[in-house]
Amino acid sequence: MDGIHDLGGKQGFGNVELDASSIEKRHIHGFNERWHAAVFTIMNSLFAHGAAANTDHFRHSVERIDPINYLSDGYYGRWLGGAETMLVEAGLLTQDEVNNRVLSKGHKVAEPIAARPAEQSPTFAPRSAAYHPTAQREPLANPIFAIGDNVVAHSLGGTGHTRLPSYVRGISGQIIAAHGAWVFPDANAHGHGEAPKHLYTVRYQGADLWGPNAEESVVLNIDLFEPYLELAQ
Amino acid sequence: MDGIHDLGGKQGFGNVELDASSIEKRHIHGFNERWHAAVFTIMNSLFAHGAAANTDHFRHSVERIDPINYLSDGYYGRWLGGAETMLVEAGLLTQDEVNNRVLSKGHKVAEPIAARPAEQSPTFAPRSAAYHPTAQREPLANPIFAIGDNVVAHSLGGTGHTRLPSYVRGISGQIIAAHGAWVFPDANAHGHGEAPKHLYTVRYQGADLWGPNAEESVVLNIDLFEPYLELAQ
Amino acid sequence: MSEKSAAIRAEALESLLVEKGLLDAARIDDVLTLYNERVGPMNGAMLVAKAWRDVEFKQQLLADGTAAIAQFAFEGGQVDKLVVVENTAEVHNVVVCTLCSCYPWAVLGLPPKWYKDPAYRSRVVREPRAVLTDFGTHLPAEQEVRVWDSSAEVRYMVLPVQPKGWETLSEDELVNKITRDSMIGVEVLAEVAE
Amino acid sequence: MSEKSAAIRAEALESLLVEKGLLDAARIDDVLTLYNERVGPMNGAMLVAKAWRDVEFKQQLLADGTAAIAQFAFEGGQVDKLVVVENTAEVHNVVVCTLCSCYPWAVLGLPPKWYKDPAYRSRVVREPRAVLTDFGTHLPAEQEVRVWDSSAEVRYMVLPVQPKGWETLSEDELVNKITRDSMIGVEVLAEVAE
Repeated sequence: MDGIHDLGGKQGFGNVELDASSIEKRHIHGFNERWHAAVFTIMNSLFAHGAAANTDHFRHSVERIDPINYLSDGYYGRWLGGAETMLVEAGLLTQDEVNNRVLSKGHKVAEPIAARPAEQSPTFAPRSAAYHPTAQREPLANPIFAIGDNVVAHSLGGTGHTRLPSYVRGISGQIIAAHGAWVFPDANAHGHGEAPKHLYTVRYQGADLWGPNAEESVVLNIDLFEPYLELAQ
Repeated sequence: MDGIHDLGGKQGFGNVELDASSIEKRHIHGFNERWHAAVFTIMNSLFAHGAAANTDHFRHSVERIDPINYLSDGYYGRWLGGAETMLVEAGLLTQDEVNNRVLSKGHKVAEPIAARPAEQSPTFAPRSAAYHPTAQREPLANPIFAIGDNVVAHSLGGTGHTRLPSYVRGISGQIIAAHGAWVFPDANAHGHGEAPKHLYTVRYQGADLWGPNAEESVVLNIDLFEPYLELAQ
Repeated sequence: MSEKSAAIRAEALESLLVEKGLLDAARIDDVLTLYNERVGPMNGAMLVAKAWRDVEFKQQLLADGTAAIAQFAFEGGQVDKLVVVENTAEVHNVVVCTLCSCYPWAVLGLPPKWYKDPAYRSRVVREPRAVLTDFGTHLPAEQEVRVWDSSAEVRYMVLPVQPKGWETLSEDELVNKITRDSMIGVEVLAEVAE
Repeated sequence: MSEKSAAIRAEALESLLVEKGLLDAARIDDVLTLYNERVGPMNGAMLVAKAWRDVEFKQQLLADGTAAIAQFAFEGGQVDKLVVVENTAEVHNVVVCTLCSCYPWAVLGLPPKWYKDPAYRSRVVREPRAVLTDFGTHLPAEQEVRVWDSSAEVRYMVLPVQPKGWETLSEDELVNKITRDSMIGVEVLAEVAE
């Protein structure tokens, strides 16, 4: 979907706010807040209990958050919104249960919650018995493109999950790496199977992406799935 | 700029919320709130006192509002943010004056205000003595394109005001009307003069814009300035 | 920022500007009077009614909307050039401004809230048929939908199809029946069962 | 939603899930321990230090990062395939995920807040040189900037240039000096005057 999450190249978001590690140039790591870890663990439980069928399914739940919340809630707030959506859609919790518990914890009534656009909950096939340590798969076909090919990416349209950001669409780039076949997020997020597709790294020149005012000598590399691509004319 | 205001084709904003006039199918018009009219009048005063040099300059001040505020503040809230920016940038008010007065009116301290990205306030030439009832001007050159031409629009880049939305960029469309020469917003918003350019209506097919899942039999007409366009190959 | 917060903030700015002599508060009343009383969709409805009754005026309105409305000296601004687009059995037109909220104030008054909100502006260029169903408007699949995105200073107004049974109504009677939404293009006028 | 609101909302969801047997609260402590103690940028720093001292390991790391790190059995996930990109005098690499916040957890730990915020994600693909100045990093105009947008399951880590004067340091000493930001690519390591 062409959602608020597709931030690449957008303007008006101000300067980067550095964290202590960046400012003090030393290793500070781990969770800043216990509730961040709680959300992280809740997210793990979504997978354990089948509310999230896979990572692509979960990522799409985050993309579906109301745009204002997406920009306001922070990273773990967005995960929380996605988790609520998946738990309610899976029937493990009702929205009333969540809202009532939130109120009983002293939350303001008027606080906006993650929106849950009505979506037909897809049906996911049981996970394959085969153990897959990664999302890489045996290819179903030979790759169409080769390193050195000039390609252009186009949106597949629709309202679903995709990993093709808008800022590279319609621009000519060059394939610089081929990674074999990988689970295709556009299918996997919606219960249409893993449908493995070849994955390539495509290199774009900054001036092609951003026009005459682009910074000098900048290239952009991005990993794109074969169905997004066609040979440049 | 590729800002949050460039909403055409974005997904995830939910359904349209009808007003009473739409629901009751009768004429209800005018301002819903007195403060909307106050903001409207303040906006007029910006032009009277030179804080807003022209409509394009004012529109850009609204585009520069912080993205969360842009989505949250509503139409007159956005105008208010733009007006504050222009008054402060013109030196007619200081930010402290505005903030202190807001606090004295009982506003919460924590309330976010319209962001004012640092921008060098452009210098605008005094308005032409000639009376121009509209933004149409005598052309400085003959039109490059004609009705029936197939064209593609590309971003001019940069961070300034533009009237080329992202959703039509890189897509082939056909010119269906020519409107003569008009004040060029990309220049006029930034003190670079009126720089009149030819304006065309360009027609796009829905399927070209939105891919295989586009609604059937939809066309999109949009008015685009000549510098955005080149002949389609 | 909530409506309440914005109202307070507007009041703050208003009081500051009045004190500094940059704003005459009486002008706010003038603006209220102008848009509450004289500038509104009744102006566009009058044009539509006239076009339905006077074929010569209709031709002029469609050929050069700016010239056709000059005689009425509408107030309200925002119409440097007016283009009127005609709905027919084959074509349905609908108007938007995706980049801000451009709207033909002089003939339709101030735009409705939904016209300015992200939902309408984002969706109607991509899925106009779906958006129109939010308004209860269902178009036949074979009717072409033409969306007009008002990205420059040209302003668009839709000339709706006159419903069957309205031919005998006077122009004055029509003005109250021709809705704002039908002239934006999100509604198809129909005789309402009474 | 403010941080405070989100914290309350998270607490509500946690208590509900624990009651329903869908969440074991002890697992939250496990997650805290894992990412606060064992998974963090010290893992990536160890790889960089080793690469600087062992040319054969460096070649392996650059040729096939996934295989090169297999021996360390890092925990933390998010690295189906690791690609390590080398900074040189001619090329500076910087990593982002514009669509969400993909990050090589296993070698760098949890991503910093700024990596996940809209400012970094929106800007670094368009004006990486300007963004790097927010970090105090100024690149020579003649050095090519390569931005890597992690849009699939391949994860990227930058192998920074070893500053002059660090050649005599041990791998253990280096681990504390090689910053997280240098492995994301927003910082160029330099000997700090002490």
